[in-house]
Amino acid sequence: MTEPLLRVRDLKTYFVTEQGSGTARAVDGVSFDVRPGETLGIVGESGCGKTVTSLSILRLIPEPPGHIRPGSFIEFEGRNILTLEPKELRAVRGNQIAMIFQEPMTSLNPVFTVGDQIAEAAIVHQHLSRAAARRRAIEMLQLVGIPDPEERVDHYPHQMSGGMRQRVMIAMALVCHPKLLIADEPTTALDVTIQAQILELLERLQAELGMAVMLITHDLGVVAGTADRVVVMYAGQVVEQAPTVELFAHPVHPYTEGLLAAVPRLDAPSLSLRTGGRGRLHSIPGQVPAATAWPDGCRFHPRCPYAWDRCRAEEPPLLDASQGDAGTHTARCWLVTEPQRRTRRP
Amino acid sequence: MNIWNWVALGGAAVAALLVVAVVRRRASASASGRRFFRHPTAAPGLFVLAFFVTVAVAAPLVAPYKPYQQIDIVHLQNRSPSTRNVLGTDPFSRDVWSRLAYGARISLGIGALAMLVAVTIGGAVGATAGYFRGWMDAALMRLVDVGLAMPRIFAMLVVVALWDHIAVPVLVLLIGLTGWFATSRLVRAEVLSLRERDFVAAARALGAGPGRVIGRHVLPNAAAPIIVSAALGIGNVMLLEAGLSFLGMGVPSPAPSWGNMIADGWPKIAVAPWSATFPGLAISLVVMALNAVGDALRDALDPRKEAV
Amino acid sequence: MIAWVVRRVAASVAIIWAVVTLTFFVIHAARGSPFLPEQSQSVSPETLDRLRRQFGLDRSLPEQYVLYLRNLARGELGESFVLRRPVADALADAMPHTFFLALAALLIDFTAGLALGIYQAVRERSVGDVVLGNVALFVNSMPTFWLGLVLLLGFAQWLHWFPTGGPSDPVLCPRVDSLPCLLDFFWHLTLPALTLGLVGAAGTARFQRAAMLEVIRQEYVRTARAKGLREGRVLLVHALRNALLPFITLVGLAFPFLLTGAVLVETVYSWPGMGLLAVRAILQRDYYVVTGAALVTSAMVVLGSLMADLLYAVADPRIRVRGA
Amino acid sequence: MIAPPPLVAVQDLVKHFAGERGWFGLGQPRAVVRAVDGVSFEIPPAQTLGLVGESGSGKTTTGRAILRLVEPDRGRVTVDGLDVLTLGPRELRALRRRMQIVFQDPYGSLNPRMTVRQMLAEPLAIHRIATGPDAERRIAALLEEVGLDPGFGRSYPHELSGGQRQRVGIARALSVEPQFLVLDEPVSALDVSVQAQVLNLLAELQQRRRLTYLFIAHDLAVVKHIADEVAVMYLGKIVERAPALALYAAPRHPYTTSLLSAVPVPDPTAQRNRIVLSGDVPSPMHPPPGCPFHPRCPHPKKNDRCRTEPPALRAVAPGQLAACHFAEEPL
Repeated sequence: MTEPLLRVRDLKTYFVTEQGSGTARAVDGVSFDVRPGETLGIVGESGCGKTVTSLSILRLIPEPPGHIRPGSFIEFEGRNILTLEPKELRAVRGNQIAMIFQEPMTSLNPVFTVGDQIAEAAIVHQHLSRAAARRRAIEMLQLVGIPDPEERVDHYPHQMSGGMRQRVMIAMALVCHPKLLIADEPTTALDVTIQAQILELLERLQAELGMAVMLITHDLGVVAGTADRVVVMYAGQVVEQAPTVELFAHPVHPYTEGLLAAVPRLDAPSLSLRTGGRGRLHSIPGQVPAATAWPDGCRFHPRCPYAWDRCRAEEPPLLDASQGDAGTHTARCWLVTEPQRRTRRP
Repeated sequence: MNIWNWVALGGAAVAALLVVAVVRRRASASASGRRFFRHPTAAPGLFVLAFFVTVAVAAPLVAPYKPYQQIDIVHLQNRSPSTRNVLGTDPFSRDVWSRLAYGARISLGIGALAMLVAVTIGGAVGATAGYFRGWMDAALMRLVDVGLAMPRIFAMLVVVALWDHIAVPVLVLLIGLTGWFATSRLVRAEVLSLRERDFVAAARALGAGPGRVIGRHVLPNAAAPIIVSAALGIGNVMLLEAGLSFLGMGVPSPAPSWGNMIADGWPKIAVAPWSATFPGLAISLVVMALNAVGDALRDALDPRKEAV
Repeated sequence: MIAWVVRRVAASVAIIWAVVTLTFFVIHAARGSPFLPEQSQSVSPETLDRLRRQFGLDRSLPEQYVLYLRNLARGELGESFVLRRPVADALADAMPHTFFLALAALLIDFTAGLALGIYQAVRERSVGDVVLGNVALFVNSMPTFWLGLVLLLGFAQWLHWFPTGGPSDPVLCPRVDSLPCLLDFFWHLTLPALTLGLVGAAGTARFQRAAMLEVIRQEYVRTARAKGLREGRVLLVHALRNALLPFITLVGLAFPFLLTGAVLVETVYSWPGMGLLAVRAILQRDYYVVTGAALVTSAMVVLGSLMADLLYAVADPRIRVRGA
Repeated sequence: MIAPPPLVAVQDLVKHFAGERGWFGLGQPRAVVRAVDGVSFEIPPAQTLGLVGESGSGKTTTGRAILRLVEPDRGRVTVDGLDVLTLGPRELRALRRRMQIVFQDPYGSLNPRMTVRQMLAEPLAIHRIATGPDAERRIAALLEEVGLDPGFGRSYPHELSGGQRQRVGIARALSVEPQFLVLDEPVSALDVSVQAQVLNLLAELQQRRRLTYLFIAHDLAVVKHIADEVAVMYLGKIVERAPALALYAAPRHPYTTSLLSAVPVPDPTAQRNRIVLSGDVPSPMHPPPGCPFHPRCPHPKKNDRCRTEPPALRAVAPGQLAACHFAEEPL
């Protein structure tokens, strides 16, 4: 097994809410690895902490109100990012780890040309001259499939469509050939046909540049088509982690199971909801609790169809549920130790 | 100043403290109320306002003299502050503190009432223009452009010239009538964005007429910026009134407005600086308090912070 | 873009015309007339009639208005009754004074205001921010003329560092025609400019702090940090460029503010500018000086907002480059 | 069997938005956005038409124009036999009892300054349906019907979760007991687990109250589960309309085919033959001549005719209409 590129251990990022009415434990003890060249999917619904996790990796959490708790550990190529000096941290940001965001419109600076914004990282990290950086920006625009790059390089973000802007974001992120690209919901704001373009572009660039990708999304379909491994998050924690095929075939955690069943699918025969009870979509009852008040015990137990006393009292650790190599499939659920209880479905 | 004046003054301070305490207790029940008091200047600002309002209301109790009373025109001009005249006397041998207390009635009253006029007109015009758009919007906004094109004090000076001696209610009305332009722009912008919101579409879809849509759905949501601008606007009106009175074209003498007092004290500022400085300090304090409260209100009523 | 400018200029002219018309009728409707006996006791009724005829005041108001507009079209602003000279000349004498006063005040206002606002935003919630914030709040709440009085009292009457008023020393420097006299002029300018500038700077600082804080929270600032830029570059290049856009609007609004302030500050410091001229003219019902002053002030205000709009269009690529 | 007459019929609906106007807002508009450009469909009682399209396709404007929340420029809309577009204000308000709308953003569609109870009481008051204790009973019943505890009546929107807000939005639409509901992306802003809850609720309500739905969505997978018939919009025009089963089994328009293939399938082992369309959706201000889809069309037979001659929406199979010159030879 190769040495991981990024190791996140027991990451805790808390936010102090208004007038000390509580601490939001947005990310609460998250651990996972990203290996060189792989695509890791991080899946979860809004409020599960997936975006805070990704921002924590580059220490982009606004402080205050947020802070990364001592004891957290984010190791990139053997160095703990959380203890780096500002100068060392800057040498990692945008250079070795790059990031793209959900809203390409608001993530691009409206008063600079896209060329200037792409070139900037190359000037800062690789000390290119302005002219060389501009040539580099044009190359990058070409690489991400923007037509007429020579002309587009002098355009402003507002002159481009949503899909184009996301391509610019990608060009900006990849200008220094980072080893890890963190993509936070890169296609959520885009239409389906544009989403397909961007996903294909990311796939091609990953193959060409050999970087690792951390893809954060709420869309299980996107993960299924792109990720090698998947981490499922719920209530600030990792609840399940497995290779993609394995996870979709044998979900262990009831949350993963419920999520998979709740997605309306194109490839399934129509449930024809309107014929009444027969064709109901599966849904998970209730809603995600607030980050200031996670439930005791297993955080999913109030919504879980299998929950029993132990789930209410005792918080499960990540347990090994692998069928093959040990540690490849883990789940934060007592069902791993008592699988027979899964049958007793209410 | 006798002992009873001091007691009354102490009472005013206590009353103001009580007001702040009660408001704080009430406000802590809501998130926006807590946001209001999180501003470090909100509570002191509120105190200053409550104090001056109390002093204005209780002026006969806290002031040892009548505001026009010339105590001793021969011997008691330009007296420096003493136990008898805490803030000294002015060139006409009137007690500065007494005039300040009575002047609070006029200055604060003009500020509040003129702003009420301005906000009412500005709100109505802005809501009409923003909601109905089209030619009505175009016409009203051109009017506003004209209104904003002349500096307000200059416009006021020209209008005030219509009268020899201007009565205070007329002055209030005039300040209000020349002060609604900016408010109407603000309200219009707010209404324009609100009318595109889905809850307004929902109300229309449910069969609500324009009156109900504006009254129940648009204006309550535009209230926050209106209230904030009103709080800041009272301060502006007070400054304007002071300026006009200073030029001798505002509140007619000898009525004790704070602007008048500065004007009265100005010629003797080298000998008796107190008679012009204390009223100016009072204006600055009250306007500062209004600004502080306005700032805190802006944060407290910000709908963007309501979501979480 | 050119069509837009042409339309804006046309609209501006229309606004100025409206202001002039309003002023014309209001001041004519005002009580009292320019040759009231109590102002000029030596004037006999016959002379009064002659004067009225001479200035066309015996005609009906609409007639006078048409006449005034016709003269205006030829560039004539009429004659001042009180000063007995063309209004244009009187304005031409007063305007440079107001211009230099406003320019100096603007300089103080914008440099100090911007620097403070940016400093406060970058050091949000630090001791410096809180102290400066409260000082700015207080200064911004003072009546301009009262600050003028206080400065006058302190620096001129007690400390004697600065003169107590007027544009120059009437004996040594009746005209600004030598270097010492230029220095004398600046010496006289300092206090009035400081009065106007300080109040303005306090407002600018408060505005700019809010604008900067708003921008710092934007996602593109996070993007800039994610690129590995130094914090200084993030704030002073990525954030500031955007935070200066709303400031441009403030530049446009500065004109009415300065003119308003100037009316009072000029009175306090006996500074012979537009404000002083206008106030005296209104008190004396000097019709054409009042309308002339209204014309000039509204033109300056309208010009200010026009300039701000143009500047905005140049500075903001979203307006400059109309794209997809 | 004779098909029942449609409850909702839309004929040749057109809505163009004027661009910026010159001369202080009084002059002629400069550019025109052809948001809805000749849309026609019918919905039989108690059935659901799914209206699918990407952003800028005009689907939302279509829904709002039918309810006259935006005034359409041309066309004919009948709801239960009443001609909606010719009604005066008073009659229109009366008709509002029969047709309602549920919005996409459950936060933006609720007045932040009103409690849930006030929001539900308002339509009852407008249409004089109920007042006093009677209104309270109705409000409680409505909340229960959409799966909320009546205690939520005292809540303000910001105190509710996304799913709860959307339930309030549905309850508000139901308060006037309409026959026809425009559902404008009702589940797009919701998380997957909550989305399923709301879809189930909508299905139940349709059953119980015999509601007719116009279900507007960009997510073809969601539409598949709730619609009887599906219409696909592109640049203000319907390019394909068919019974749901037929459309998903055998799409005839290349745009529908591409759209279907672009939807990510949550199955890593599934065969992926994604058709990735090149380029962006053209601006509705300057739609391309001929077939609006031709610049992006992946059809191998695309020719000059596609570039010049706009294809008509025509029947290509029983009940299936497509606007493509090559609909007989689908991708």
